Amino acid sequence: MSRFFATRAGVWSGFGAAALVLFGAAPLLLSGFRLGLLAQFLCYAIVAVGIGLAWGRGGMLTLGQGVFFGMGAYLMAMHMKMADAEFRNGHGAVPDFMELAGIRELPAYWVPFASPVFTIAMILVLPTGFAVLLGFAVFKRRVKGAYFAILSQALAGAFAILLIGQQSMGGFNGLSRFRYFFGYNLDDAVNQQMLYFIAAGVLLVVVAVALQLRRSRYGELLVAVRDAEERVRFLGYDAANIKVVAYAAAALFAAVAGAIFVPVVGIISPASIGIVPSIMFILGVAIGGRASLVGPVVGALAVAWAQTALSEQFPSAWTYAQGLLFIVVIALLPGGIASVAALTKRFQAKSATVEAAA
Amino acid sequence: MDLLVGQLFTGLSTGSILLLAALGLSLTFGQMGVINMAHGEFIMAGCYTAYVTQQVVGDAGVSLLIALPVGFLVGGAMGLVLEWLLVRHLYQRPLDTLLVTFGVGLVLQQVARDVFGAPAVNVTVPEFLRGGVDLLGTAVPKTRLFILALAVVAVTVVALVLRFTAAGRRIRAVVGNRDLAETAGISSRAVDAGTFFIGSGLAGVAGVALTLIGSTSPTTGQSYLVDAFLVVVAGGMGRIKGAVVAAVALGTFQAVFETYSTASLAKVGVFVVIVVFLQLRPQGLFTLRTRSLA
Amino acid sequence: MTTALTCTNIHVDFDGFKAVNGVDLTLDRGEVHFLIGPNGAGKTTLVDAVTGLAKYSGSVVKDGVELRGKKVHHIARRGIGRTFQTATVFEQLTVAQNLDIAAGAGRSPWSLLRRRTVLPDNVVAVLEQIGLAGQAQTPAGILAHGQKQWLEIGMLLVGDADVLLLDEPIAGMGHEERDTTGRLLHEIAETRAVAVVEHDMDFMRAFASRVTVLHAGAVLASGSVDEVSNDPRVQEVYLGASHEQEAIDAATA
Amino acid sequence: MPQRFTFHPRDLTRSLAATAAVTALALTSACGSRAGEETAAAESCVDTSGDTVKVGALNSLSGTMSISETTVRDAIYLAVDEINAAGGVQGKQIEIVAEDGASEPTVFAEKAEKLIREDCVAAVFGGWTSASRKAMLPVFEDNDSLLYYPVQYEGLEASENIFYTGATTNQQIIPALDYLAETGVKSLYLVGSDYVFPRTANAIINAYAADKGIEIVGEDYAQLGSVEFSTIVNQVSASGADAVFNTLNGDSNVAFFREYANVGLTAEQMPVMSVSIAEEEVGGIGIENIEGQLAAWNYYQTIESPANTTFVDAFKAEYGADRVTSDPMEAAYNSVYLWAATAEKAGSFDVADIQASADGVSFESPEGTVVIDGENHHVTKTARIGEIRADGLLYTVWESAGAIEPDPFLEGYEWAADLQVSE
Repeated sequence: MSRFFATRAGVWSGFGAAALVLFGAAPLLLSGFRLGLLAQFLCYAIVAVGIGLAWGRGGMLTLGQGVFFGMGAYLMAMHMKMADAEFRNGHGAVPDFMELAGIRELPAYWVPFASPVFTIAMILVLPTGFAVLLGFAVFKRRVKGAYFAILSQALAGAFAILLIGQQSMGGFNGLSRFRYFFGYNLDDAVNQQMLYFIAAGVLLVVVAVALQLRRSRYGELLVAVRDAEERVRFLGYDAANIKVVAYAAAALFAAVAGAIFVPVVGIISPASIGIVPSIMFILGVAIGGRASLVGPVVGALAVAWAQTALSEQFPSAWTYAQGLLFIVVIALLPGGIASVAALTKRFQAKSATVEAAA
Repeated sequence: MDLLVGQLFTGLSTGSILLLAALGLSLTFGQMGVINMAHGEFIMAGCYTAYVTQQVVGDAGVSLLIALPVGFLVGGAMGLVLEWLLVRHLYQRPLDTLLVTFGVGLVLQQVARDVFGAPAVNVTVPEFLRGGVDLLGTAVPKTRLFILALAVVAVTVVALVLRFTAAGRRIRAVVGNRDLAETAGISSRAVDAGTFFIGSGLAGVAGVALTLIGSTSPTTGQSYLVDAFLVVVAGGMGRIKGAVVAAVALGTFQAVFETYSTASLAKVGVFVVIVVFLQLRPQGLFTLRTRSLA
Repeated sequence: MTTALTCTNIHVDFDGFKAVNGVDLTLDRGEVHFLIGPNGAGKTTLVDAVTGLAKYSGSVVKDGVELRGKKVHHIARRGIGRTFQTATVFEQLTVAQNLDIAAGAGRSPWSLLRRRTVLPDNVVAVLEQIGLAGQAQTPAGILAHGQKQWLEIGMLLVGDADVLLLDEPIAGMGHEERDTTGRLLHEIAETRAVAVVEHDMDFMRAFASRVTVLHAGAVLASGSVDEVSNDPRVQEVYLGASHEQEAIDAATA
Repeated sequence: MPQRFTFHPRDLTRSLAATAAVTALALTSACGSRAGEETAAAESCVDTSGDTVKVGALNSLSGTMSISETTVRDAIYLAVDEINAAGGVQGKQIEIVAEDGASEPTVFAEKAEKLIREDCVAAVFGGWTSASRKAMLPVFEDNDSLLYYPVQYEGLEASENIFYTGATTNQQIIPALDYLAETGVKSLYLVGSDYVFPRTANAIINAYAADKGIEIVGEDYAQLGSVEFSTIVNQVSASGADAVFNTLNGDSNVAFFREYANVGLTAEQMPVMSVSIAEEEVGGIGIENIEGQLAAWNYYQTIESPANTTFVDAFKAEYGADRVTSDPMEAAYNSVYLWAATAEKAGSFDVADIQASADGVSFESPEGTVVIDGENHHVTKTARIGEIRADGLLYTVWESAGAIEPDPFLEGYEWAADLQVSE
C-alpha cells in the first residue's frame, strides 16, 4: 500500500481521491452547516500538517502554534473589520468594536489593512518572518528539546495575554461580526461554500508542499537533524538554518489556516490561540501519527469531530477522553494511527512469508 | 515610599511563591530531565488536601500544620504512581513525557471537578496568620511572610538533603553521570523514584501553602505552572541555586514592572526578558558541565 | 608529505579543571597519526577543541587559516571531519542517504528543496571504498556495529574532509574488521591527514605512522611506534610495557 | 556509472499546479452575492406543527466558565419544567436541545449555528461572557433567529435578534454609583479584570465621577484568572480611597479579597462594591474575608416576595436544599417565561411575530415585575445594593425607586455623551 503511494501514480491517485472527496462528495452529502464545520476542521488540519513537519520530522515540539494561527487570523480579521467599517461609514471609519471601547480615532497600524493585497501579503510574511527571527534566536543558541517546548508554550501564553490587554485589537472578546470577505457577503450560503472550497484547496496545496519538503534532500536533512543534530553540524551544515525552515513553514501553514478560520467561523479571540488551544493542536497530530504526512490531517479531523460529537452528550467524559488519549496514544503508540497501519502490514508480510515457507 | 517598600516586599513574596511552586520542578525537570506538566495538578492536590484536612480537623491553625506534611505525602504519592506507571517508561523520550503528563493533568483536573465541584472551595486562613505586620510603614500580610519563611525552609532542607545525606549524594551522582553511578552500585531506578517523590511532594506542600493567598479550584495549578517552568529554564538545569535566584529575580521584575505598567504587560515583559536572557546564557544561570553530547 | 593542521599551545579549561594543558600537535597528510594515552588524558577534549565544540586558548591553523573562534559547521566546511566514540549515523535514513547528506554541505537551497534523482559520483565511489555498495538502500540503523563506523568514515570522505579525526574507530570490531579498517585508513591517508584516538595497542602498532602520547592534558611523547614505546616516561604511565594490556583494560573500564 | 535510485516521481510542481487549478475552478463556479447585494435570507426550518416546540439551551458545561453557567442551565430547565407542567406554550410542550459552549466563543458560535440550522429550535437561551454573546450575535442575525441572554453586561448593544434579560449598565453600575455618592464617597479606586466589561464599566464610572465631583484615585486591571494581587492591593491601600469599585471576575476575586483582608483593610474602612460576586461565589472567597462588603445586582435570594419564595423553594426542591439562587439564574429563569409569554401574545413562534409582539410583555418575576422594552430588547429591572452577611447570603440594603427603564446606550444621561456610540 504505502509502496504504491510512494510512486508517481500513487501520489496522483491519492491527491485525486482526496480532491474527489473534498470537492465532490462532501458538498453533496453535507448540509451547509456541516460543511462549514468541516471547513473549520480543515483549518485545524492545515495547522496539523505544519506541526507534523516541525515536530514529527524536525523534532521541534512547538507548543505555541496558536501564536502563528492567531497572527494569521487577527491580520485577516483586521482587514475584514476595516472593510466592513468602510462599507458602512465610508473611508477611514472606525470599526464598530472600537467605538464600543471608546476609541474614536483609527490607530495608525490599522490603516494599511484596508488594502486586501497588503493584508494577504502580511499574512504570508509577518508570522513567517516572526518565526524566522524567533527560530534564529533560539536555534542558533542551541535551545532545543524541552527548553524549546516550554519557551514556545510560554510564548503562546504571553501572546494571548498581550492581545487581551489591547482594546484596539478587541481585547478579551476578540474580533467578530464580519459581514464581507473580500467583498463577498458572508451570510450567503454560496459564499460559505466558496470558503469551504478555499479551505479544502489550501489543505491540498499545503499537503503537497509538505510532501515535497519531506521527499526532497531537505526532508532527509531535517530527519538527520532530528536524530543527530551534532552529527549534522560536524558535517558542515548550520543545523539552525535547517530547523528554521521547517519551523517557518509550520508557522506559515498555521497563519494561513488562521486567516481562513476567521471568515469560516466568524470570530477570533485570545481563547482560540492561548496555551491550551495550542497544545490541543498537538493532540490530533500525535493521534494521527506525527511523522507521517497524512496522519496529522486525519488525526486533527478526528479529534475535532470527536470533540463536537462527544462534548455535547458527555462534557465531563470528553475531558477524560482527551486526557486519556494523550496518555495512551503517546505512551503506547508514539507513531499514532499511521504506525498501526505499518504494524499490521508488517504482521501480514510476516505471516505471508511464513505461509510461503510452509 | 510606602509603596516602594511594599513593592520590594511584593517582589520577594512573589519570588517565594514562584520558588515554592518551582522547587519540585527544579528537582524533576532539572535533575532528571522529566517535564512534568501534571506538576500544577499536584499543587492543586495540595490545595485540596488543605481543604479536606480543614473539613476533618476544624481548627484552621492545627489543620494547616497537619496539612503541610500530609500534602507532602499526597503529592509525593501521586508522583510515585505517575513515575511508576508512565514516566519511567519514557525517560528516553522527554517531549513525549511532557505530552503524557499534560494528559494526566487534564484527567486530574476533571477528577477534582467531579469530586469537589467546579466552584472554588474556601480554606480558612488561621487566626494567627490573619492581618498584617507593619514593616517600615507598610502593612505586610502575615500569610506572605509565612510563605516566604516556608520557601526558605524548603530550599534549605532540599539543599541539605542533597548535600549531606546518602540519598542526596545518590541523586547527585545519578544526575552527574547515570552510567558511572550505576557501575558504582547505585540503583538509578530507586533514585529516580525517590527524586520524583520528593519533587512531587514539594508541589503538594506548595499547594497547601498557596491556599493561604489564592483560590482552591480545579484550575488552580494551571496558574502557577508556566511561570514555574520559566523559573527552572532561566535558573538552569539541575541547580537549586539557579532556581532561587531566578525566582526572586522574576518576582521582583514582575512586581516592579507592574507598578509602572499593567499586570498583563508585566507577564509579556517576563517572557521577553527570558528569551533575551537565554540568548546570553542558553543553559540558564548556572550550569552543570558534562562531556556528553546531548 | 605536507602539513595539514597545526595546533599550538592548546589549553582547555572546564571550570578550573585543565583538561588540555598546552598541547602542540601537527598532523601531516599521508600519515595515520595515533593519539594515545590513559583515560582523562585529554584526547577527546583535544578533538572537541579542534572541531569547535570546546572553548580553548591557543591556536589551530589549517592551510594557513586560524580556526579558533569559528563555529562548528564552519570548521567542518574547512575540511575537518570527525567521528564519535559511539558511531553516530542517521539511523532512520539509508546508507546512501547518509552519504548523500554528508556530500551536500555546500548545496544551494534550491537543490536541497528538490529530490535526488541520481547518486553523486563521489558517493558511489565511497560506497565501494567502505564496502557498503551492497547495502546502499539499507537503513543505517540496522547495519552491524563495524559497518556503522565505516559509514561514518565514509561520510567524512564524501564531504571532502582532508583532516579526519577519528575517535576510537575500531571499538567493538572483530579482528578481520580491524584489519580492514586499518587498510582503509591507510588508503584514505594517501591524500589526507588522519588522526586516530585509540586504546588498542596492537592496532596502533600495526597501523600507526606516527604516535603522540597524551598524559594529564599534555604531550608526553611523540614519534614513531618504536620511539614511543621505548620512551621510559611512556612506560611509566602505562605501568611498564609488560603490564600494558592490563593497564589498557583498566583505562577503558 | 551513477547508480539510479528506485524513487520515481521527480517533484510535485505539476500536482501543485493541478490542485490550484481545481481550486480556482471550484471558486469561480461558486461565487455568490457581493457586498451591497441582497442575500436571500436563510430559510427557517422551525417546525411547530407537532405538539412540541424545540428550544436550545447553550451553556458552558466544560471549561472555566462551567462553574457559573451550569447554574444558569439549572434555572432554564426549572422554568421549562414549570411551563410544561402548566400546559406548555400555546398548548405545546417545550423540548430542550442542550449544547455545551465549552467556555470558548468559537464553540458558542458553532453550537448556536447547529441549534438553529440542524435542530431547528425556535429560540436559544444561554451565553454568559460578552465574548460568547459577541460570537453568537452574527449567527443569530444571519440566520434570523432569537437568543435570550441572561447576564448583566456592559451595554452599548441592541440587536433585533437578542433579548437581554440581565441588567445593562444603567440598571446596575449607575445605581451602585448613586448609592456610593449618597453614602458620602468622594474618592474611588477601580479594580477590574482585563476584559471588556470592566473597561466599559470603568469608562462609565470615570464619566460619572467627573460629573459628580468624585475623584478616581486609581484604576488597575489584572489579567483574567490572575491570583497575584499583592501589587494592586498595596496600591489600593496606599491610595486612601473612600471605596473600591470591583469588576474582577472569577478566581481573581478569591485572591483579591484574601489579600485585602490580610493587609488589614475592612469594609468599614474602605468598602468594596462588587458587580460580579453573587451568592455562588461567596463560599469560595471565604465569608471571613468578605463579610460586610457590598454588591450591586437586581436579585438576591433573600428578597421577600411571594414570587421569589416560590422560585427559591422550587429550585431547592429540584436541585437540593444546599443550593443557592443568584441574579443570572433568576434572569435566565425569567427569560424562558418572557419568551413563552411573548409567544402566547403573538400566537406564533415565528421570529418576526415574536419581535413584533415583544414590547410591553411582562412577567411577575422573583425580583419584581419585569417588562420587555420593544425598542432595545432589554427589560426593566429594579436595582439593589446588597450586603454580604455571615450566612454567606446577600441582603438588600438599598433599592431603586421602582423598576429602571433599560438604557443600554445611556442616551438619558448627559454626562455620558462622550461614551455614546452610533448604532
